[in-house]
Amino acid sequence: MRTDPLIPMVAQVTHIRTDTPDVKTFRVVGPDGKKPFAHIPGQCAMLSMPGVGEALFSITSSPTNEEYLEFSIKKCGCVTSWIHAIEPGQQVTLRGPYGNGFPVDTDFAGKDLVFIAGGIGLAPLRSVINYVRHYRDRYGAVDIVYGARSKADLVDYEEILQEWCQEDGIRVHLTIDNAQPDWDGHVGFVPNYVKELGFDTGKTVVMCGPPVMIKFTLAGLEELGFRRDQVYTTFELKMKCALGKCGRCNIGDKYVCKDGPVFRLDQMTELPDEY
Amino acid sequence: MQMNQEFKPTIVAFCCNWCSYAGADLSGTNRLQYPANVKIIRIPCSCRLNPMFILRAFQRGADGVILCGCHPGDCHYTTGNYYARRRMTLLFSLLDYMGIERQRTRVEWVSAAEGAKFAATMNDFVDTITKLGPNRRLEDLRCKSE
Amino acid sequence: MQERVIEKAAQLLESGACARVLGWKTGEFFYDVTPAVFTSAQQVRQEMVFSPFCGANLSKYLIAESRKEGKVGVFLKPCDSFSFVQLQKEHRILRENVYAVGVQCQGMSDIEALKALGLRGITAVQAEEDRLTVSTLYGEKTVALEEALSLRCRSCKSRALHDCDELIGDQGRDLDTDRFGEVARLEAMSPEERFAFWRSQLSKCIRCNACRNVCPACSCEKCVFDDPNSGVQNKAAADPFEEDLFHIIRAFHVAGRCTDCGECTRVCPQHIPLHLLNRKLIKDMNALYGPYQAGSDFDSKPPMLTFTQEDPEASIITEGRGIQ
Amino acid sequence: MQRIGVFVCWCGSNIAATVDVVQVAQALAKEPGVVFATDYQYMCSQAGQDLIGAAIKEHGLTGVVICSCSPRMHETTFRKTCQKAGLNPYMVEIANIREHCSWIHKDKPTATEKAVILGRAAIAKVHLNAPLTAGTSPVTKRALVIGGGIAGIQTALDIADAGFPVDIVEKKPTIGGKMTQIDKTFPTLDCAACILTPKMVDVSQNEKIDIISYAQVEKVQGFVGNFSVTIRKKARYVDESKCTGCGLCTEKCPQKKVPNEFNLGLDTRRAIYIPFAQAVPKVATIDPDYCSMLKSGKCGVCAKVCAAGAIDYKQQDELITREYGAIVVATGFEPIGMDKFDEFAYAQSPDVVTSLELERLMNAAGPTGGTLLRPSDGTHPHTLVFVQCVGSRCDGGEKGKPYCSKICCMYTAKHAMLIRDKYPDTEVYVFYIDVRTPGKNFDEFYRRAVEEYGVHYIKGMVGKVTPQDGKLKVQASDLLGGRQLHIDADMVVLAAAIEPDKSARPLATMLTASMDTNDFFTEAHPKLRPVESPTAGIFLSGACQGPKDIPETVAQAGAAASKVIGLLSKDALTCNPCTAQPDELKCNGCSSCENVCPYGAISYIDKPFRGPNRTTLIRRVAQVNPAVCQGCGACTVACPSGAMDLQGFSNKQIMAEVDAICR
Amino acid sequence: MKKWELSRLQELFEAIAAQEPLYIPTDVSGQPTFALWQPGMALTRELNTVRSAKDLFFPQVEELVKFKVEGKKIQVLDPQVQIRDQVVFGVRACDARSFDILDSVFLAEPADTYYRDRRAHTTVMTLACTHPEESCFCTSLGIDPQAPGGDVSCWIEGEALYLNANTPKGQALLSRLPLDEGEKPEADRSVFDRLPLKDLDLTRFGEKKLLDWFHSPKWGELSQSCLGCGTCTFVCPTCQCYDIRDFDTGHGVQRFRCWDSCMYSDFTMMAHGTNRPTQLERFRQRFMHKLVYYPADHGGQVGCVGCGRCLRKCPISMNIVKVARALGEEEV
Repeated sequence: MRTDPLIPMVAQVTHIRTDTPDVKTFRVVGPDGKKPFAHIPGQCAMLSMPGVGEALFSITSSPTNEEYLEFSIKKCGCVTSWIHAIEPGQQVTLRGPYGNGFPVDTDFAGKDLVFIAGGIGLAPLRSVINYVRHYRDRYGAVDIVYGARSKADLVDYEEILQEWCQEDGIRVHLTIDNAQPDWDGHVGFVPNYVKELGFDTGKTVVMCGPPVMIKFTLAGLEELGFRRDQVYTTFELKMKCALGKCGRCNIGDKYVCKDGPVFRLDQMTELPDEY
Repeated sequence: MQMNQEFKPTIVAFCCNWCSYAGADLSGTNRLQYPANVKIIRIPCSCRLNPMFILRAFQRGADGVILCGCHPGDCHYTTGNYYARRRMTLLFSLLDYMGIERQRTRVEWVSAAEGAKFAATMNDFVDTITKLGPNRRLEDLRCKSE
Repeated sequence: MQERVIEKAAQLLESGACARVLGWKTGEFFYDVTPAVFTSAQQVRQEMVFSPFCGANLSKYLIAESRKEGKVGVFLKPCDSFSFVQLQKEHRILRENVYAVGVQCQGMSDIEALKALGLRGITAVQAEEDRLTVSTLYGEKTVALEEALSLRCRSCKSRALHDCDELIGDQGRDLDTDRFGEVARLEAMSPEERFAFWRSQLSKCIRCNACRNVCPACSCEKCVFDDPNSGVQNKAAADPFEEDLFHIIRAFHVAGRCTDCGECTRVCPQHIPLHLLNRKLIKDMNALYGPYQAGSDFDSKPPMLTFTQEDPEASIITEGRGIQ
Repeated sequence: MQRIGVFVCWCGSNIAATVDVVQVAQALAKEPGVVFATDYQYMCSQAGQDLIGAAIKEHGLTGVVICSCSPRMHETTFRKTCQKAGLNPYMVEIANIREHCSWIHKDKPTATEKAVILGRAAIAKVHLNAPLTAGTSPVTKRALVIGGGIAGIQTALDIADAGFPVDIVEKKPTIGGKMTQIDKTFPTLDCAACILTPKMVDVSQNEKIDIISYAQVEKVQGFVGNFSVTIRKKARYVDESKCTGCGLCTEKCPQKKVPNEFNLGLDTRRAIYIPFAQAVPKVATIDPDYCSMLKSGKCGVCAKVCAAGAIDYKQQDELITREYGAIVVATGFEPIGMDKFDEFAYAQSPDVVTSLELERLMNAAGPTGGTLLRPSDGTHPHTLVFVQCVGSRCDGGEKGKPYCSKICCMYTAKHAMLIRDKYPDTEVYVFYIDVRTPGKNFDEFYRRAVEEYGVHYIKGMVGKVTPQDGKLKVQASDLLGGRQLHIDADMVVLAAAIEPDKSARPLATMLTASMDTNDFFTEAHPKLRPVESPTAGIFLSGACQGPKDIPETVAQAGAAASKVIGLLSKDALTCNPCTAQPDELKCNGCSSCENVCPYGAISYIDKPFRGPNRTTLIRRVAQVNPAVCQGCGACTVACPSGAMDLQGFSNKQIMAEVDAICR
Repeated sequence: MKKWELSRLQELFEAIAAQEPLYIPTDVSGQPTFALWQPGMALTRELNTVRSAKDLFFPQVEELVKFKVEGKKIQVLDPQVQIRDQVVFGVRACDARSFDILDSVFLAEPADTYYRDRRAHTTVMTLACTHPEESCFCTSLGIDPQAPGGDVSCWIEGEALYLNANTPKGQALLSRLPLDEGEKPEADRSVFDRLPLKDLDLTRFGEKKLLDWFHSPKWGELSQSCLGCGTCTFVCPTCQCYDIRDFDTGHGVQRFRCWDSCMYSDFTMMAHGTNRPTQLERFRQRFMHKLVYYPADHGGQVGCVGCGRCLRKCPISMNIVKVARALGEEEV
């Protein structure tokens, strides 16, 4: 059997959790029933169904999870629609991990962290958040700002309530776009909420969400006095090889799949804004 | 396909719902035999047949493709088969021009009452294709069974 | 001619009659002329060109250009004007936003024709009367203009300009060239020979889509071959079948709409005579359903969108009786 | 990914005898997406349907494949079954393993293999099915009956009786049809006019019925429940509302030499005429081919004598467009022309007549006042020869028709009997191939003709009739006697085959109703839906669907009426959801689809679309009216970009079937 | 240096082909292309092939892996790609340089094994140019068309073919061939000085900031008539973008890669849109990549080898030379 980075392994979906009407979280193990490979928070993997297609997803489980990988996937295209229709026991193919991941053991070490996520943007951050929770003593205070269109669209809501909110030193700030009857939390868009919360400018920000959210949140953070080199984000572009060869995710002299998907925002100012 | 095996062509018959599919039903009701190589796909009208479907069938391993529809003038939708007739005539002519065996494609008008004609047509078509041998000029090697 | 075209373009822009003008722009050499949108008279006078190498059919650009703000001027050669009419017939061009200037044409030259004469390293061409003086890295040579004529212009169907607001040069007439001779020659071959011919030609295809993207009839918002939902999307011919499929379906999709402008063959980097597929369909349609020239008028119904009760049966092909 | 259930029907032994149903179910269970597969003796039975319903619920099925008989048979049944179980009815696909498999193959392994492949194709298709919801369209509560013969009359009366307005379009100046020309009816021998004319009067007096006579259907648009029909009412040059039917004009008109079509040209009428005394509407009509006023502007006698001032030489054809919910075709029949039957000397001798002409010659209102006289010399005929099956049951069908005209045997028996009854001095010979008398009291009637009335029935065909010395030399064979016969007859009566009225073919095209090769309208189902055309909303009444005698015609007319009443009593109809749908993002707006749509279901709108970089592009895109679209799919192939697709038969669905079959 | 009589070229081919499959540029259906040599097959008289020599290592379509899917189970099957030793003759200096550029992409870790194996198994015999086309501009990229490189450099001078091994692989090949010794006479290089594009400078795009080039107003004008076809990409020796697609054969799934073009509208299309929505962005991407991005990442090496194929084949005659000139004007 030829071995090539483009040839995937077979993996199995063992558990499927429905998070929101269009997001499900899939638990994946290797053919031996064990975790397929180790990864760094923020890295991605290529999942595929032969005949349907291959797509890149960020790994949402923490590296500290020794049993399986998790992927939170929003239904939007061909591959994701297929994945949303499968049942536990379904095999898929998997290759990875890809990308640089977050600098959890370097830049983030000892820092106060602010995680800002919108919608499915929580998926790549969940891996870091749980990693940070696991090595709690290595990091300072943690704030999590998370917003979605409605309460039903909050991904990992149970985990947020049951675990994150219960932990000392972690402050969770949830918000939804519009008021609804069974919601007594904050209402409003994430960028405004961030400004309202007004974080200390010594903190390091990790951000992921739709482009509009990133754009306005960044503006808000700069208003608060944050520098771009304090803000990290992760990108999603069309990818085929994830090895920096097929050319799709090329922006400027960078390949998002290999040089990213995590970028510090000051690095991005040198790049064409084709993301 | 092994050499020592008798060649059993794969035939796709597109039948319009109103005449030819009913004709095929009648042929069944009357227990008129024709080879099992013929598989029928029901389409509402002969004018639903996209040339793409014919090429697709050849790609996927069909050795012959036949379109059956209502007789001209009898189309359930009045005019469908007239369009089908033009389309198929031109498509077949183009395929012939490209050197694809012209006998691999056929159009036959079969009414709901012509169960016997349906069976006879299929017998003849299967016979023609069997003599012609496997489709080699419009095949996709990837789709051939190992 | 060149002066009149440039002057007209400049005038259209200067007078404000047009916001932009579609024409051809000089290149690095004399022959690599690029279609371009000019927005100022100054730009026109500096960069615009109208030479025997302005073969590109500009009509397809009007699909997008006629939808932009302001009026667009365009220069159309006779064969381009057929496409212009055909595209209007298909509601693709907003005529009220177009000012069409017909340019009479005596046939366009083609660098490939010069190369076919064995000329290499061609650095300049001087046109005078009916001769071309070709300078190459390896010396100079004079050839008759006719020898440099583009392949498609050798079997030109018509020099009549259709639906133009203004003409530069005289109105031309339909020509009686042997347009279908090559098709007939292929038809006369045995099926095996035809199959070998088309295989040898289509196997050269690299699926660059130049033929499709240049074709005024292939102006779909989304081509079925690019559409992941069509079920036939493909990007490269992974099998000889897919080479055939693309060209058969393309020929079929433009049947009755193809004006025989010959752009497909002109742009094919592999010199596949793609026009022979389209011409076959045109020849058949003419023979079976009566003469029809796409883009020659606004009223006639394309043969694939109409019928008569007396149309011949497909069996004329499948039983080998042939098209009379 | 669908969750598909596969249900393989045995159809008793119809399928199970040739197809290993268990093996089919097992093989299909392995297909992707199949979560349940089973077989059962009769899937269409209540128990079978319950089984399907239970499986849908238990396994959460999103798609169902039934391997059974033709979808033309039970597709609707199974759709309803699934709908009851909460599944969208369009998530069902049928693999036809009976008509297309078990019934045509003998070898069990072969048939089983094919059944599996057909099942796979259905599974592949159902994977791509999408739930469809049928829309509704309103029903115009008015019916149109085309043809005012006994069939049309009966249908109209029955529909009107149920309270729905009806229009009858009749191409002749009067309703009544062929029955008005008939003298007596078999087997009761009662007078045709006596039973028909009261019905005609009923029609004219019924407030719900509007007779549009001397008119023809010109254009039909729309679809079931919503037809729009344009009727050309020909100018009769007489104001119908003013004409009292007094008939004075028809007596005063100087043009007397017009062949009288009512009497089949056996006598003449005037250029202005009322076809017969009991005509409905009883209104005069000017024959423009003969009227000198209309032809040369000279005359005007009728206008002068008309006290009501009803004559209007300037009258124009009138186009009436009306909306209808249902259309009944009752265009009836005509005897075939005799021009191809030279051997019977029809053209040479006036004494060779068709049976319908004989009806007129025996009718009290006919040209001879009911006395049977030879047309040539007005003498009393002594020897009559009846020739049966003239143009009926002709093999090859070049000269005549391949079918049996059904009514000839009985009316010939009637004619023979009446003649022998009235003129016992005559000898009557009937040459026949077979005498066919199925029907209540029919055979008794025929036997009476032979036994009581002494009609000579001879099995055999007449070879030649030669007019000679005022006689008709009839050369015939007696098959049972094995001899040649030579009869000197005074009259020869030809039982001409009947064929559909000539107006039927163009009408069928307008109605998009199908016809058989003989131009009889095709019924939706020969046994189960005999009075409906396959085209929804078009119903068949009388001989336009096939040869019929009067009682059958009346029965069918009533049946058609009841179907129409059933339709018109609905307030809205469910549309076929398998209609074409354009993907606006791919639509070029090129009008190819519109050009090929037979229903005019496609229109275009200019619509704004989001372009790149926050721009807005206005594009012309196609729109399909789902109530008008009938789902033929012509547009889907005409569309070069594949923007137009057909729901229920989408490109991808059909290609999936192709893939599955060719695998 | 080795020598072979030109008149006996077929014999040389025969000798090579007897050992390993040999590819030479020849005319197939009228078009010069690299094809497997068969007895009697002659070298094309054209300067260069329509498609570049990259096909030999990076074919337009290539099967990567097979899958078998049954129920919920997936099996990964070996594509059984057979890569054997082979020789390619007649590669021009420009194409030979393109291999370096392709190597920098495909051999970068993690290496593409399909490409790597083909490279490793191929002995490249280059052929020096003597009769350039007007569209040639390799010299302006520092390529010497008379010193074409590869494993073996070849020259045709007079009636002889001269061969010189540059690598051990090349030496091994030449040692297996019955070649004569000989010294190549000095070639006439004057024609290269007459090349119209000899003064073109494509290497100075590193001088300015990447974003300055990116935001040049020239892009709109340059891209306005681009048809968005893939001709330039597909004939380009250095374009290496690819797509990975699955094909369901009915018996299994073939995963293959095929050339793709950044000029295509669906290149970066995702379910919710594309980051290069118009032809301007796509057009810019292609030329920016060759002139700016690639050099920025590869020590100034330009992603173009000056073969001139795009000049000859673009349907609307837009090409890298015109782009560079236009951007250059901007700079001034």
